[in-house]
Amino acid sequence: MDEKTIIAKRVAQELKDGNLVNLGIGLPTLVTKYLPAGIQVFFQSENGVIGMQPLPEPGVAADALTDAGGTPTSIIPGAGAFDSVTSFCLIRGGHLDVTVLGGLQVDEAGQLANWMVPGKMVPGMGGAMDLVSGAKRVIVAMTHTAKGAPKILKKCNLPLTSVRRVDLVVTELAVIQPTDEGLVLLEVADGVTVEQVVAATEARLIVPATVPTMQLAA
Amino acid sequence: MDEKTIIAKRVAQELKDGNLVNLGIGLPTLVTKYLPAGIQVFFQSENGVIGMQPLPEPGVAADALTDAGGTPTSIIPGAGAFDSVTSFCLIRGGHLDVTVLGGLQVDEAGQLANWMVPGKMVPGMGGAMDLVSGAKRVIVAMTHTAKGAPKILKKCNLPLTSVRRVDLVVTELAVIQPTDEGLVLLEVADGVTVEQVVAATEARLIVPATVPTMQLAA
Amino acid sequence: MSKVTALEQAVAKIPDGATLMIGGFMGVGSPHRLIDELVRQGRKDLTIIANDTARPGVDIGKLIRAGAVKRLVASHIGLNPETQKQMIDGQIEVELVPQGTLAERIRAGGAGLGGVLTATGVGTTVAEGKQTIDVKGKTFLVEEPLRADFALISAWRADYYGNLSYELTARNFNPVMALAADTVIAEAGEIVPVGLIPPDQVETVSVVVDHLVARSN
Amino acid sequence: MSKVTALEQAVAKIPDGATLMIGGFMGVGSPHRLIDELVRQGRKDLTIIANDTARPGVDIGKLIRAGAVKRLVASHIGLNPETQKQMIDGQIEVELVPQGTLAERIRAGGAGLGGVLTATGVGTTVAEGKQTIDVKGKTFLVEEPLRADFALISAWRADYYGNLSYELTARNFNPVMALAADTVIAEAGEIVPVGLIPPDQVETVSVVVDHLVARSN
Repeated sequence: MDEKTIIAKRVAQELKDGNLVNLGIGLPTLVTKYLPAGIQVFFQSENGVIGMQPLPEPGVAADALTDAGGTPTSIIPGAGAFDSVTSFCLIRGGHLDVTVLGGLQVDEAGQLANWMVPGKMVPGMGGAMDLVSGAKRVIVAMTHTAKGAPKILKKCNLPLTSVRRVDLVVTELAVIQPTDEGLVLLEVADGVTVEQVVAATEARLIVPATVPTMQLAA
Repeated sequence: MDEKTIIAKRVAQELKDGNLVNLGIGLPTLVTKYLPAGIQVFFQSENGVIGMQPLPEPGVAADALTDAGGTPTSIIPGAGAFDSVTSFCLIRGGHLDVTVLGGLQVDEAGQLANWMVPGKMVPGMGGAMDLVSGAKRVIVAMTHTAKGAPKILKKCNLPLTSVRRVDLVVTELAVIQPTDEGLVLLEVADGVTVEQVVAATEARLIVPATVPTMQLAA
Repeated sequence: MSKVTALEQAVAKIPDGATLMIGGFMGVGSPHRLIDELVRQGRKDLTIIANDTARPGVDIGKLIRAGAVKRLVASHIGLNPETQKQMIDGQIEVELVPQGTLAERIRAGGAGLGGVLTATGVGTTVAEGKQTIDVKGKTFLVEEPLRADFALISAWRADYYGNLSYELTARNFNPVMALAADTVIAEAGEIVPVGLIPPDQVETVSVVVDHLVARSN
Repeated sequence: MSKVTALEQAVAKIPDGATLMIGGFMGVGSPHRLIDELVRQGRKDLTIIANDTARPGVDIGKLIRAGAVKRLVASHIGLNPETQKQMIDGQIEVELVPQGTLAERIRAGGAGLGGVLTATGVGTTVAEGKQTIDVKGKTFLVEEPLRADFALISAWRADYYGNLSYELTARNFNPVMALAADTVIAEAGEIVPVGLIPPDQVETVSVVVDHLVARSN
């Protein structure tokens, strides 16, 4: 199983029946493929729709129905469309149960940086700052390291997305929960040791006596 | 011609082609009957519609289409409906060309009091405070006196509706324009002398050398 | 995932002393059945946030007449002398709020905003006791957000998920209140199969609605 | 009272140096014809307020490539490296605004509100140089309203008065921008007789629209 699949499958387990969920562009969108059976999750796309789902077949793309990256998408029966103002009322107002976002860095305070690398890459924050400020639960889905360098640091050195502490970090190596005491190692991936996770992490990890292995469907 | 008809006919002359206009409950609603020929005015009802007009015939009232007093109304082709938030975006945001409101008192500063008499009558301000704060032009349509007592005073002694200076006051006796210098007597009604208007007014009136007579259609 | 709930059960979730937002404007677009059931169940000490209290004994006026209301936040009570009398007699505490400010305060509560900056009310009795702030050289009142334990709203059509559409001036405060309460109970004139309301005509999205009651049995 | 205006004439009203709001989200729901005509007429020194600049050479990206933009207020330029390059090279001044804050600032400009109180951005670089205010013990940024000389928007259907309806995710910033500019120029896929758009499906009311251009000739 490749890195992205591990992350997407593990994140999918966090979604509950009836949840309103926003998925960031890129890795997080893979999550839709691995939803647990028998639950109904409503996906919001920040550009103005609840009930988004991937295009079911070729040839049915429409100019006026796309995801936040501009890619044609489709909707479930019972979907609702709205403008950008309403979209962010839902996001900022605490109506969103879960947001799943990519990350450049997360630190011991559980703070996330994911919107710019000064002087190099200035994509802008898009909806990320509102999503992190407003969602009931913020899950960061990212690779544990970038070109071998840890992304989970003592202190973020890139500009923060929000001062709000995120709720869960899922990587291909581990599941980590930011708490008042610091980052708690909740799970390690199959075949990965606690020592390997600690070695790939700059931040101090709180390691419980037993750390279970991620349980993923095949 | 009775007092109310004089006032309504004179106010109607202030409305221009294409204007968006809000009419307060009571006397101001009479204005719709006397619009100049050949102009199209869009009437907003604060409870959520632009394009309101009186019911054209008995038997076509609908529960879901009423004016701000709860009375069944009808709409022109090209009407638009919206919620209370949007209604007041239009009002507060300067999209309303004219509002015509009733008044309890107007003073030398051109300030209006029209929403309560402490201890006696507490109707509440409804939309009046937003209308006076936000409309491009505020016209007060009221009788010149109440039980013989002047309503145009040196200083309002009832709670103000807004500190904004209104643009025009139309009574059955006169048309008065609040300005930086004070209240200017623009017109007197047919058969009314300047002296009669001054006698019925507590506030100081600025009286130009010639004061024309209101010109009203029969 | 149907949200349809029996009238009695839905209203039984509301305890005495609760804060309720109730949609409607002079009774138009109010959840009449939910109001009647609140009265029937004898609920009391309620705080009501609504545009108005309609007319005596009508619509929200039924709650006033029943003595169920302890506190009222509204923009206009001019057409209900019973509310004015209870206010002057000290039976009901009434906070009068300019209508546009009321709409925005409810919106701020639902949109996660810290408050509303408005020029409406500056220099009037409405400004008493409130923070002001200068932005670009102009003074604005800081009006605080409003939220409620329950929103009782009325829609024209619903689907079973709870997507709602409204009709003309019966819309008024209903959509904004649906975003500003912990629990949303909607009364609908018609409940239709999921998928029947075109997405562009969904004005309240299903995810914010908790319980759905049909207007008639 | 038809608002229909020829494309060339409508766009000719926009002077060099003007501030424009342009609807759309990654090119979806943008006024493509108006943008093309701005480029054709060689407009320059524009300030653009928009969610994004789409992709290189596409939609608003055409204005970027043409060097027509002096200043940009947007939430996301990640999919247009040309915009990022012009920003880093100092050719365009870019103000990046969180998307929800951008929407609310435009809304405040159109709704006559003094600003937006939001927790989004508190403690980040977005907060630099901005007023904050405490409401009920929580700190919020005071974000100022945005207005423009012109709003260039795109609708699905219009009637001749200028009532507009939108379609799905092509709606995005169009309705809010229609309220926040001195002059509103709308491009519509279809212009239908007055009365054909049901009042409940009018999302932008005619009175705020100044000029109407058909999407195709």
